[in-house]
Amino acid sequence: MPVLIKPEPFDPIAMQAAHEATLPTGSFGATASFIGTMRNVNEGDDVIGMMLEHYEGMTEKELEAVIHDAKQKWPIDDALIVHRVGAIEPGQPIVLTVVWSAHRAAAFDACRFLMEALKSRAPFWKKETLKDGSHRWVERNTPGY
Amino acid sequence: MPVLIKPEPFDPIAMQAAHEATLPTGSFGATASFIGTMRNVNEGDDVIGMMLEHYEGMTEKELEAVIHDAKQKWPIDDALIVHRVGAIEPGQPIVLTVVWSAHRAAAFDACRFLMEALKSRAPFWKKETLKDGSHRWVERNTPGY
Amino acid sequence: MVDPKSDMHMTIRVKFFASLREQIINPNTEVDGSQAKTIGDVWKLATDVPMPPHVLCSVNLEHQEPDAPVNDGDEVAFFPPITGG
Amino acid sequence: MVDPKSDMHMTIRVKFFASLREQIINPNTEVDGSQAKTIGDVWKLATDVPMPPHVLCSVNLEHQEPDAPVNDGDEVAFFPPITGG
Repeated sequence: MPVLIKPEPFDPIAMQAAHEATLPTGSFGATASFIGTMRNVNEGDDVIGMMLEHYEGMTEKELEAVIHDAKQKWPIDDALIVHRVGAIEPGQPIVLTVVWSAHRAAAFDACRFLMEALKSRAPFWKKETLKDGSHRWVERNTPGY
Repeated sequence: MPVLIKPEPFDPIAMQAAHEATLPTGSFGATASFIGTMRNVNEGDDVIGMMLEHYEGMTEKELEAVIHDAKQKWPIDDALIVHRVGAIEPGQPIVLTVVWSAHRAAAFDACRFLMEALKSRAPFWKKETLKDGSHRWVERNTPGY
Repeated sequence: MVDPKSDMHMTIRVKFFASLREQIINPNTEVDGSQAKTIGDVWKLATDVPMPPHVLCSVNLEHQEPDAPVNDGDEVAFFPPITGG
Repeated sequence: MVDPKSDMHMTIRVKFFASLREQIINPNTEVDGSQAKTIGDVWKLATDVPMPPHVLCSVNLEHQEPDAPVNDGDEVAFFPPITGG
């Protein structure tokens, strides 16, 4: 159940496929995945770039704890979290969460749980660069439910 | 917002990537996807194959209606449904639903809605082949919530 | 079976799917539209058995209840609970 | 700042992240562990300003409340609400 922090752009779909290839064929029936991608607009303003900061060590630990908690709550076969850090451009993926399970209810619930728990617990911070060259810290996340 | 019925095996991840490539960069922030895969066990029995029947014409119409309804309920940028029919082997994908949206709540909700609505409305029927060579129709779906 | 010389516009096409297709032996795949007011009437004209519980129905590719009206030229289908996805 | 000749085991390392790192000018990145019983004490030893509302804290990579105890050798971090994902 890997957790990966990526300082360079990553292809979430390729990573999902590569991890899935390590699982036994026919063992899981449901795969729920979520990809967060950087938009070129936030709160009505044009955004041209973003710096994503994290707390090395604690971030990985929290992401692993999030997966651990999901495993306690749902019968899941495997899970994957990938999160980008560093300088990000609009259109680039920021985060990937994937859950493989026998049935869809657990896959959907656990995948969404990973995202919400990650957003409330894992220390990441976004600083946006606007079109006029100014910078601002993102102060809160949008609601997840 | 395409709906595709596939009589041959398909690669859900490649189809998600290919459709995403047609969307404007930076326009969406959230992609939720679900893949249903044929398992090699169902209700405690070893399953070695499945025949998936559909009602040509009505199935496509219902899938399009499901996407239409999702668009009425959530602000979504695009959606994709792919569903396999015909002779299927364990490990092969059966269904893919993907929703692209600005924010994650709409993407998660709409993606799950597509699956639940599809399972209650779109005419598909599964007939399993068990390890001993016998056949049985699947009589009901597992609960989705 | 319908007389092949009858006006085709006076028939209702009938389809059965999945386990129902296997269970209903030699149904009529066309019935006389002038004798059927509802989907339930179509079932009676097409088969020799009572409609089982939980059978789903459609008219012209739309889900309908068994008491829904039918018209000449319609396509009526009967099928078991659906199990896709 | 801590006397560099002091025993390293008697210090608590202090980190600030994101907007807090930009706002807190020249904080102490090590404080004397013998003078700090809680995270709140560490803040007071490390900065000249009151702790803003909504600041989050951790000790040794675990989320903690400001009244949580600290010990020599701990790593204490302060950061604004997190905005990943």
